[in-house]
Amino acid sequence: MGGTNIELIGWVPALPLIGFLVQALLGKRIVDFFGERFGKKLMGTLAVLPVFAAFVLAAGIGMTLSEMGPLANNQVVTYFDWIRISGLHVPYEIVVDPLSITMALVVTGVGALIHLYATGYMAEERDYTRFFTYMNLFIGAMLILVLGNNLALMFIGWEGVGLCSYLLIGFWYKDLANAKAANKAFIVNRIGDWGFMLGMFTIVAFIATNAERISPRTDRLLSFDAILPALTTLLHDHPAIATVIGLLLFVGAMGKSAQFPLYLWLPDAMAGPTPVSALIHAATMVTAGVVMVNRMHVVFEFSPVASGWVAIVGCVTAIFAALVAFGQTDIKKVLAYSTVSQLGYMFVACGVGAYWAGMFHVVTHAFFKALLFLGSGAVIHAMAHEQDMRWYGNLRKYVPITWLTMTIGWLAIIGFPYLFAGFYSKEAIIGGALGNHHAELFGAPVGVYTGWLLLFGALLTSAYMTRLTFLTFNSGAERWMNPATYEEAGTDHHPHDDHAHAHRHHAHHGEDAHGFFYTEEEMARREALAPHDHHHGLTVEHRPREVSPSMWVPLAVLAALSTGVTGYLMHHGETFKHWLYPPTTYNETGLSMIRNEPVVHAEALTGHPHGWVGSALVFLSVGAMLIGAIYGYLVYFRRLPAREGFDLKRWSGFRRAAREQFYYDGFMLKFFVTQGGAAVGNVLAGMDKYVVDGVVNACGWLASGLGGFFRQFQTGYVRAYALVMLIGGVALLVYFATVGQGVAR
Amino acid sequence: MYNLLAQTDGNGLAKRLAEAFPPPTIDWPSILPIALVVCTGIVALIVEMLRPRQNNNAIIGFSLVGLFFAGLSLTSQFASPDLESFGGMVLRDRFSLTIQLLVVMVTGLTILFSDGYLRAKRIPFGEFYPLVLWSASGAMMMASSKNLLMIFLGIEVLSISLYVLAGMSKTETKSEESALKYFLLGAFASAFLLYGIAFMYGATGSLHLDAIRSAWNPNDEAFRNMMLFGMGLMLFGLAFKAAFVPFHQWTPDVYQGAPTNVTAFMAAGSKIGAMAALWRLLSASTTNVDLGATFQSYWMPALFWIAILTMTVGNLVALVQKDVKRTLGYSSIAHAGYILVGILAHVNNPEKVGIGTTVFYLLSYSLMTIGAFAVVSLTAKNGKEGTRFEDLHGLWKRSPFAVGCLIVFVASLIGIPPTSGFFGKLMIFNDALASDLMPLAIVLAVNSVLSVYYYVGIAKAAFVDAEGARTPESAPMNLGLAATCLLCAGGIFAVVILFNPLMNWLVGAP
Amino acid sequence: MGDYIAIVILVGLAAVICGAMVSLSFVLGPKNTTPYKQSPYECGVQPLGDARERFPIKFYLVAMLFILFDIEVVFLWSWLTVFKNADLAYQTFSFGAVMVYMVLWIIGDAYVIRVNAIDWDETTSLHPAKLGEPDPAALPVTARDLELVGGAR
Amino acid sequence: MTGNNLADYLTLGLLMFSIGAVGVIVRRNPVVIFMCIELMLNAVNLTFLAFARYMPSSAPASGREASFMSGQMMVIFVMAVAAAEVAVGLGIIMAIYRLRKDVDVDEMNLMSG
Repeated sequence: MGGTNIELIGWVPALPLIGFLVQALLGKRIVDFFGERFGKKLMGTLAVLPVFAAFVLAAGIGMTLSEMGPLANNQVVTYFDWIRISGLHVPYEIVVDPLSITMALVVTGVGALIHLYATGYMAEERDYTRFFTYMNLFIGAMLILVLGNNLALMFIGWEGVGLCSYLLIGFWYKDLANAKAANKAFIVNRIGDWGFMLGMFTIVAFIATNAERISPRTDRLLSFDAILPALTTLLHDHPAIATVIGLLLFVGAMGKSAQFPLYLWLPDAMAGPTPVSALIHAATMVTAGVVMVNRMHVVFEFSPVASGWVAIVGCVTAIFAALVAFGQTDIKKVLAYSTVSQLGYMFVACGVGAYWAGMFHVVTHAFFKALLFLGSGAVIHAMAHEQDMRWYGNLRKYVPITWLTMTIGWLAIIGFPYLFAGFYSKEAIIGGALGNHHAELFGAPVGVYTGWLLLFGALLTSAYMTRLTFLTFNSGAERWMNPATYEEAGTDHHPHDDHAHAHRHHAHHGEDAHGFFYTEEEMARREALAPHDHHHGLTVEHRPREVSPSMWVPLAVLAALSTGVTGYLMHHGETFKHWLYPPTTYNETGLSMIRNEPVVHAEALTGHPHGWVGSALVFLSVGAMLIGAIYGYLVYFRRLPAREGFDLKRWSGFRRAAREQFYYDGFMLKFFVTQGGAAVGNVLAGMDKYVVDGVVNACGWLASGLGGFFRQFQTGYVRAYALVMLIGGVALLVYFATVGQGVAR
Repeated sequence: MYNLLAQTDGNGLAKRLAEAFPPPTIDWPSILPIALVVCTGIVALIVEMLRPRQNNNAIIGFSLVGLFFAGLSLTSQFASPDLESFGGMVLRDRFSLTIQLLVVMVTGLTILFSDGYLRAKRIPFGEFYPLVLWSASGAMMMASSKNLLMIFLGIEVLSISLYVLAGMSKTETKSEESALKYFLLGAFASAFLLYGIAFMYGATGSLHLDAIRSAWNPNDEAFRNMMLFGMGLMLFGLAFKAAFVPFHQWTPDVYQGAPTNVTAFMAAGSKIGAMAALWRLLSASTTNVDLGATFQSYWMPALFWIAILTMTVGNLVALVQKDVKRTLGYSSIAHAGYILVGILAHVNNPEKVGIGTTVFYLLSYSLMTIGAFAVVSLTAKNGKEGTRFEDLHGLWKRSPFAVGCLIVFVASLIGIPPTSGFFGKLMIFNDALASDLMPLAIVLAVNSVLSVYYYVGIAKAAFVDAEGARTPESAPMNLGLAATCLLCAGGIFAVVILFNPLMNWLVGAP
Repeated sequence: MGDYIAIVILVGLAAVICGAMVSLSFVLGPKNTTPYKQSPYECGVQPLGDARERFPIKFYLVAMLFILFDIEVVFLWSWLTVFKNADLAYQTFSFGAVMVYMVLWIIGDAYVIRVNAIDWDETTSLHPAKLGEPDPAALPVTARDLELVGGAR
Repeated sequence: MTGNNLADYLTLGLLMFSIGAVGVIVRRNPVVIFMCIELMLNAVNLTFLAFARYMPSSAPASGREASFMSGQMMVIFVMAVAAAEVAVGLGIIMAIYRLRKDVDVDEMNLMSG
């Protein structure tokens, strides 16, 4: 296995794409041909196989790579030229290095598991093959994103995954909420793409203008192996440029990875099928931003300012999303906000220079968050598609396997010491932040502050995750059976009424943003028509049953991956860190002889601050975890406040605010998306406000005015046209006779 | 001088003529594509003649097969050397082969989606297919000769068929009116073109374009002025075909009135031919500085301004349109301006800037234009057709596939990466900078921002829901139309993904 | 050769003058149209009958076909003058060429006859649909149809 | 042919051409407009023939086979093309006449703006 040829890497993205073609072209026919049941089984297998094969191949290549040693494990496989215009050369090339292979393994591995899960979860879906068409296409695009060796290929993958996410969120496009969520995702992501593209162009322009200073001269102005050394050489004396490029790229990352100002598409994206949420909106696509920052970390290392902003944005996102998660009652929404919060952790790691810790958390988070999502999917499946936790309770009796696996996921995400994977990565991040000397803003070591804030974030995390677990699996009675014991909001009515209420509530609440293609009235009408409680069968007599093996087997595997074994293996002896950033490739002066990348600060790399903090770090994080867990246990299991006669109403204000994301979402939507009728126009409006602040609008007025003016000459009379032509011809001749010798060389 | 009439004896004259016309060198392959297209048209006509007023599947089949073989014979000659045969009337070089290939592709795409539309419009005459094929042969002629006689004949073969096609829908006053406008103005313009050719012939003593360079002598007043006069009038005629401002006014009216499939062919095929002829003329009328003032130093400034005008006016007027076909007509004017910038960049600095940009832009332009018109043609049903924006409303519910493709075409027309439209504009921009035409590059950039508004408007119209029953139910999606949309939309991405191999194949290694 | 310069100046002059005249009259001239002005023979004489019905439209058909045959003759004549005493190679080649030309021509004529384009009786000439009379298959015409066909501004 | 010099023919051609162009713009009947266009084409033919007849041996001919007599050739082709245009144009005019019993080009501006 270790002898796998690196050249085969091309097949890793190719296989899922082939699967995509098979699903797209043959899918429906095959299902019709073999009949519903067998046809679906066949197509499901055909959907899982290529992803799994890609995983095996990637694993083999990874082994080959690990045998190569730190000095050689950075290969580029070039296939053929793509663009070769004057001064710019972009070939099709794949980079095989620890970073790309790690991501490829995560994408294909977790992807294969989730595909397997989806074969069961989507079993009774009518457009079975359409679903897997999109899923395979997504895997292919994501692999292009992580494997491509130049920014252009990365951008193609970037757009591709965006498209698939858009299609899959809107998969049940009959349902209005999904269509609208899909459109919000589309709109917000355009803003991110704009940042990415500007960053890309800036890099090209910057290198092209200082081309004479880099050696060897190259016109591959987008290829990582060419531009990273070039940037290393050039950015030394252009820190400002480094900041600009860094911030622009980070805007792109913010869009894709749902960071604070632009996070608001991710929670709504939960409208899609649960496997999609697990694969795209938890495990892989949303981490693309982190991967990109890791890939381009040279830029950020030269700009403490950009790094500082990355850290701050990440930290704000982490805390904010964690607070919002308290207000959510929809189980998938809670997980969505926890995803946003965890992504914040990763960006803090990147901001403070502990890039490897960010990737570490990407990997572990992929495992346990996919696990949690799939588990929640199993619960929703078992509870007749009721997603409101307030109607769960005591489910561990009914769905033991799901309960067991999700408990592991819970322990992993709250960072239960040493036994679970989350602990290692989170501790590495917090340590890296506390020990940071890299990110600086106005002279202040923002990294350290973010470190302390993240400790508080860990507390919050463990609190709301405990809430989720207990509300769902423990906490005494089965609430959907006797609505009287409705615990959180104090009111008691049947799920359906409450559901309706929730929807009435949604109507004025921002998260149901305006749809891409709808005008206001249109929206209102569809609100009336749209089937709100589609597949909504939760009744008092309901008895949940455990899900089929094709669904719990992936759960078990992911649970195994989320245990401390993974974390220990990757963390012990700093294996993972040295796999990503081999220390031997750095010399004392900070610049590497081999990869020509600047060294990150030793403390940041070790992820262990010195002094008392360093020694107390474990206790600090464990303490935070315990406080949060105990709080959750007391409040949501023992119901301490209720027993002590504590007035819950006093907290309802915070809860409502949190449920509405502290009114941020609604504000943003009113401000950007709601304007104008159809949302293509909205994209424009939002862009205008973002980019050029209405100047474009003014130009628009002027332009249409001029257009109206020129339009008057279009009288519709043949003779008038002939006259204009004649005048034009005469003018041409006169111009020839008089002017001349003008432009030409 | 030749004193022909002095010879009273007719035989003697005939003898001299016969000596003067030896049987020319024949190279059949170089005219095979055109011959194939023409003969396909004739076969189609005969089929229509033998079984009129029946379904056109046989004709369509013949036409597509013929076009396929024409394309085959074109690609098979890519390797063969440049050659001028038939007494300097037919030229085979890479440019002519590529342009002819584009024309063949465009014709095929048009024919593919025409049948359903013609049925929906209740004008299913077989004559459409032979006419469009002959029109295509005219465009191919324009590209494959450096002789003004052939170029003129090409233009006329192209135009005369198009006059008929524009008036094909005989029950529609709009269609007939557009035909008459197109015909009168076209004849008017070709008269000017001919007058220009006459003077160029008088100055150079030959109808061959290569004679221009050898005849240019800036110090001889008479010759210089005659050549300038001829050049100006020829530009008049070609600018009409290519719809440059101020010779553009026929475009929106004709595009709006003509049947939509004819409009699609007009917008793509006729423009390709005109651009090819213009490219031949301009690149043949450049001279070196060693004689003194160069020829291009006289006409380049005028074309410089024409390019600016064409881009700007096209986009500005498109902003205030109410009719989709009209808007697309104006947008095609703007795109003609972009292409002119590419040609000027090449002419201004042939060493640095090759033909690649022009060819690529023409390719991507025809893909997205034909696709857009194909989607618009969905609004026809029961012999009626409404092409105002509100007639597109609700299309996304009736045929989401078509609208999905429409999004791609619009994105490409705007120039959003990673579509081919973006790359085309990027290349033109790049070339304009490379051959120090900075102002044109800036105007181009500004215009592509301007154009966003009305393009987005088109896409938006398809998504707004149909209010009331004012709109005719759109025709059902038929196979040909779906194939056209798929080919165009797929092509828009394919030409980007396979950029370099494609360009190497089309125009040879850079 | 120097005398060309006069031509060129004259050409420029004439072009400018024509352009100026026409454009000025078109731009400056008042455009109020009265039915009296609309009437043909704008020399004050009351027109007799409708000026547009000069002669039956079917004469145009004959005229068109006549012109086409006329042109055919031009080509054949200019070819034959050379053909009749040129050498064999030229004769064979040009004969082939002209035959191709003639074949195309005959196909065209056959088509014209086939669709009865030269049928003197207008009622039976051409298929109704090709004459623009509404296709029997077409639906009854409504106001919306008229708007669509005639096109609103 | 004796006595007259090239300038006379060119002037005549130019005048015919200008008259035709002006006629196209001032007349309202498409048939007459097209007759004016025919006049322009005939002016072109005259110019061609004049040039061909007076083509001086000193003219910088490119020396290609096609350059000899090409003026006369051009004239024949122009005539052919003009005939074809007449045919098509009359056809279109007939169609319009059948449609609206009226062929005034100033009545035809359904499409404008």
